Amino acid sequence: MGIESTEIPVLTTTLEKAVQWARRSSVWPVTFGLACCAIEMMAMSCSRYDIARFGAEVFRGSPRQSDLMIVAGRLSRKMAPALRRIYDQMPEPKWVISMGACASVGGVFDNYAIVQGVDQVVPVDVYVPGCPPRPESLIYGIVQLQRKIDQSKMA
Amino acid sequence: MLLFYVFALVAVVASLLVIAQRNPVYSVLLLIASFGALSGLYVLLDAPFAAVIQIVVYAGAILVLFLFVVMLLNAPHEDTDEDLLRLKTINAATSRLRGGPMLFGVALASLFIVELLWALNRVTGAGRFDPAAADSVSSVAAIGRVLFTDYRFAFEVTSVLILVAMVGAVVLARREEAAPAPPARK
Amino acid sequence: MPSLTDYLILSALLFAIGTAGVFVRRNLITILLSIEIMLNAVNLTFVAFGRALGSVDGQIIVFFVMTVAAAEAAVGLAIVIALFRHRESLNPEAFTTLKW
Amino acid sequence: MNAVLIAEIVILGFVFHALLISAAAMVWVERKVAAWLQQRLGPILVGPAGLLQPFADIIKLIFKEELRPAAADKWLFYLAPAISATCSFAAFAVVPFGGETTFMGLLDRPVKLQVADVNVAVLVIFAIASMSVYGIVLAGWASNSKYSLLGALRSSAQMISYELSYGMALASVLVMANSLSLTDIVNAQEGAWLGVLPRWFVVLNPVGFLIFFTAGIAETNRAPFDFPEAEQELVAGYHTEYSSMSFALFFQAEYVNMVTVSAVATDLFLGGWHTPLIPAAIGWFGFLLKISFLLFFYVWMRWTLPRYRYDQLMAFGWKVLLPVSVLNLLFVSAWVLYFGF
Amino acid sequence: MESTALVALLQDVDPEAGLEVVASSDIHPTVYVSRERVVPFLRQLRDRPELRFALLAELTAVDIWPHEPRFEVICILVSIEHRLRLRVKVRLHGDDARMPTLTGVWPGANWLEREIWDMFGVVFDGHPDPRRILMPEDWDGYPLRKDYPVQIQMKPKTTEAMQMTEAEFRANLLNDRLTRS
Amino acid sequence: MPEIRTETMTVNMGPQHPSTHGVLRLVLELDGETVRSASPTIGFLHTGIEKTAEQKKWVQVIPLVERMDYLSAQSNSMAYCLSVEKLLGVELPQRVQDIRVLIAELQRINSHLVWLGTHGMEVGAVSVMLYCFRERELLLNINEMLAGFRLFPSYMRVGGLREDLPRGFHEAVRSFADRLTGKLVEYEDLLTKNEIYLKRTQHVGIISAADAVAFGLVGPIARAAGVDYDVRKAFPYLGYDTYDFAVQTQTRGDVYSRYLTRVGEMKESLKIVRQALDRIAPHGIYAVDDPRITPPPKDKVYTEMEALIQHFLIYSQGFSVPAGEAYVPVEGPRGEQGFTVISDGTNRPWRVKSRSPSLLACQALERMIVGNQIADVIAVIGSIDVVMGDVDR
Repeated sequence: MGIESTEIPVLTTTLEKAVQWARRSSVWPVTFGLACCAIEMMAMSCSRYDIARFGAEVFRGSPRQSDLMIVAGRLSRKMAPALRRIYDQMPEPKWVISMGACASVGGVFDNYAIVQGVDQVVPVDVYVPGCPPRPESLIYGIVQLQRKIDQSKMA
Repeated sequence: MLLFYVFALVAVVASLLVIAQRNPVYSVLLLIASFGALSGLYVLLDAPFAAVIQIVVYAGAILVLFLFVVMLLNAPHEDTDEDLLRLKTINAATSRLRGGPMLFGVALASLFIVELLWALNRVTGAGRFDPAAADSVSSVAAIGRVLFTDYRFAFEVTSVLILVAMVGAVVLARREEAAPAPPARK
Repeated sequence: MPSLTDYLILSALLFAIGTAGVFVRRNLITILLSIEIMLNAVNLTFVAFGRALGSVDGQIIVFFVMTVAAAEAAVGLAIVIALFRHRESLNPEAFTTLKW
Repeated sequence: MNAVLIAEIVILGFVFHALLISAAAMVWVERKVAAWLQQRLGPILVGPAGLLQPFADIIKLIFKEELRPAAADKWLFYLAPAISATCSFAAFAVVPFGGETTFMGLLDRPVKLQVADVNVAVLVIFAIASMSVYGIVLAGWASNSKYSLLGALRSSAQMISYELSYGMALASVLVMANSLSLTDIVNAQEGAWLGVLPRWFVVLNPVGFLIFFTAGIAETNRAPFDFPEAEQELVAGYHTEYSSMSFALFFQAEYVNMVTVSAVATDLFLGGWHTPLIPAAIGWFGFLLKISFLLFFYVWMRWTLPRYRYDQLMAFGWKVLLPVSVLNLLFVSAWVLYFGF
Repeated sequence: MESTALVALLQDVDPEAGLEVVASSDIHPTVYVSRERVVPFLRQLRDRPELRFALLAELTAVDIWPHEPRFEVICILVSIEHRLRLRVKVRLHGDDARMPTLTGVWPGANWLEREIWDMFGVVFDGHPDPRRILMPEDWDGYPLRKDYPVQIQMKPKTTEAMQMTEAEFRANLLNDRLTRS
Repeated sequence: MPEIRTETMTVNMGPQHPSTHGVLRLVLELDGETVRSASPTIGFLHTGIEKTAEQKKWVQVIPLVERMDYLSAQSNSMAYCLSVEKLLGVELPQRVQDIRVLIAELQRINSHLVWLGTHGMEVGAVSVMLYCFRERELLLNINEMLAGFRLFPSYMRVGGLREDLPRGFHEAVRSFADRLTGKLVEYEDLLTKNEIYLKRTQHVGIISAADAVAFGLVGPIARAAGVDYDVRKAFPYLGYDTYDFAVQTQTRGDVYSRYLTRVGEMKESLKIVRQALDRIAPHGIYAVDDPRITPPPKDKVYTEMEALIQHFLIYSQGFSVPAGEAYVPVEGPRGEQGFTVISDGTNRPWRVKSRSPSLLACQALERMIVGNQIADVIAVIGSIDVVMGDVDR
């Protein structure tokens, strides 16, 4: 808090609030689907569930322009380096949602090929359970992420 | 008054940098700046049509073509290894083949300047611009009228030239029909 | 108000820079760019003289010069591409044979 | 400092901010219209009816980390978005958006609703349009990424090809209006035949309008000609490596370009601020209506049509659009010469 | 065609193929063929006008460890023309797990054989591209063998080797030096 | 004379790329925009399902195989059950067969809808995807009615189905069929005659009939090239020979032909769905009456000792399958699919191997895209309809 104390507190807090509001209102996911969950992720952006309501429908192909990585599906050991690389390419602040059982803990695939939880590779903010989770669950996950953003400090 | 010097300075400095740059992409960009300054000078000379055409033709077409070729060839640096070598042994005996034209070029350029300054000194107080003539040169209609009457032959010849150049460029840059390589099967 | 002389001096400077560029550089593309500088130096002279004489002929010559410059750039760059395909270099000294 | 000068400064500021706002509005409109076309709701939760969505996007982008790839060219990487943004704004400077007005008698002499009245305005627009390619080309080249480079090469080839048709379509209007000034061109379209059919150039020269609009879409890189950033092929095209503010600049330049092209099309072909049934005093309102219609058309196209393939686009530009535009120009010139306008 | 008639035809094709007919519980008549003769035999099956097994529907393997011969390679062939199906099997010993490649007969066998190599460690002699296909290239072991564990404990790799050629690396180095000096 | 050099550029497409359907990786060598060579790399989604299946009981494998090709989940589980039933030697009741046909055809429509949507999006017609997913939601509703799960209902069981059809099933399917008939016209309006779409897809990604068979690409891809082979007609199962439908074939083998084939297949599937619906009684037998594999009804479990024991055995140990090997081919949405199931006589499978049409399609990709433009690569990948879960398993 060293820097903030020298400034006008009202101003910094309002700015901080504004920025947090902007960040939570415009969470752009990177187009990154792995397996079955990706289909439900697509369904989430379509007419019935319409993630656009939250301003989060802008799926960007380039990780440089995205804020959120939804790890949708099982992560194989072969894919893990690529996933990490995409995460590294995203600019701060960035968030990760681990979608589905496989991404979170390996799911039913407790075997040699699958990484048992993406949190071994990238830090995860929100875990969404399900196999695959329904789009409602994923939307709920995004809402939880928005709450998390609200509570966090501006970097 | 001030504008003239600003534009002149930009034109000269940018042109110098064009030939001093190692990276052709920068050269092309600086040349755009230089041409932009020239276009400004044309405006000062009451020739807005020439100024805009300068931008459209040079910046908009010719230099895009240059940039396109530079990017296509993807050879941004000229002989980097050799240049490094040359930088290290700058005082050592550089190739005479290189030194010759270089010296000649610099000498020639200096000669041009000296000669021109001399010539200008002979004609003192040349051409103050007549403000009254401004309207007569800035009219696009006048340019068009003269271009399509007095210069119509030249105009037609130019169009033929363009056509020839176009065909020539296409023929030259066409890739020789190499036998299509069969898809590599591993 | 700058006089005609000022424009002519500027033009001479630009022309000299262009000349130097043609000889000093050993990259075909930069050489072509230098030629463009020279052409433009001449253009400036024409416009300045036209303004001084109150005639549009200067601008018309500029118009023609630009046309020629465009043609030159197109053909020149086509040659550069063709040469580069053969030698993978833009150094004019790489092209010493008359035939390959 | 007299009142007219103040008015002109006000107009300048107004245009600048109007363009900024219009870019934001277009983001909202695009997302909303896309949603409606796709039977969705679109943004509704960020601000009333999602109206604050573009602002959230912009603020978020400003406060994001700026990344520059290590292999990128430091200067050009940051210069490119600046060029793009500048060109998009600069072109609007010579576009008039209303007739002369004294602001209800506030001024002693009327001012034009326009930032700068240049007598070669049409050429200036053309020149700036031809400059805007540099932003994209440099972005692609400086990123040192292959997708970016492909996007940049595509865009430079595309813009060069379509500029010719664009110019020819402009020329056909110049011949009809016998002037290079946009104000004169608009004023030449005043009035109506039989009191209802407006004397717009689109009625007299529909082919020219179609060519101009098609080439305009290609110039602004919008679907179905959005090759430089074809998302499904080139990830994000020339701005693949851009993040944060510089990405926002490209984003904004795209929308401002759309607004500018629509405004120019309105001035050239749709009678500018002359609209039947709308009084001259609020001519700018008619102007706004026409622009909105064209912009809606842009968005509509994007969400409906598939994308062309790059070589097909070039073939279309050179083999169809260019000959048609030359013939159109010849025809219009002959008509004006022998029958008058 | 009845399966008995088909099998009789097969006997005809290549008497030296070591043909061994076994009972099958589905619509595929099943035959074992000796490893040495499998390629000419299958080529005959593909080309004979009365058979025309042009489609290799499935190529896989099974590990019956600890029995020997340990591996069985299974091909399922379909004759689209004559509406026939056939299963051809080859037995392979664990210490000599190799057989000739079928890519010359069906180009589509390429990746299927790579998968068998990847999963079982069966070598296909003469295969044009004998690399792993599903597992990372530096993987150790053949996962579908019965003596390979289902789970293994190891940290996931999060980095991969720089994908850069030597020339690019040198160019970068040079560039660095230029900008620093 | 030195070799004339053409400037090529190597582009790495994937594993994370907007249009590679998940995690396919393509290393393309480009000359300008033209593809000179392409080498697909797969395995980024290798899940080890076959290994895991060997550790599970027979019935526990069903959810696993549904997650292989996640767009044709019920088709997978049906093919698996058919193979196991073949080993067990059970004969299915007619009603079960009809329900399976119905569900398999619904799954085919489901898969083709996702295909049409993503393919449309990849050639730039974004709205098509939204429309297709809108109709697909109705199918997922039907899945939810069946078993309370959208994507993977696990409704198939060895020897029949998990439970009887829910109330309102017939009406739901019928209203879906009626609705889709109209909507298919809408999709065709957007694409079939669209000038840009034709330009993008005709004469692109061509594969000949002979090549398609040599690469094992039977299914919509081969049918688009003129191979008249459909497992439902050639080797009928589940009584498909009693249904009235036509095999869709085209002749040119390009992307557009595949589009026409699949759209035609959706219409034919709707026909089969209607016929099957007419045959199915709303309530009736839903599993084979075989005490080895089918658990007894709940009321018997509470009242009869044998039933209780049987229930306990099936749910604790599972059932055993006689030793042997079986492969029952079925026509999945992507072509012939089936499971090579090998049993050693115990209650767990010895080996479960899926024939994956997507793997073979990926393999033939190189053949289809070399010489085309980079934009065509996207169109071709879309048109062969690969599901990476099926490729890598």
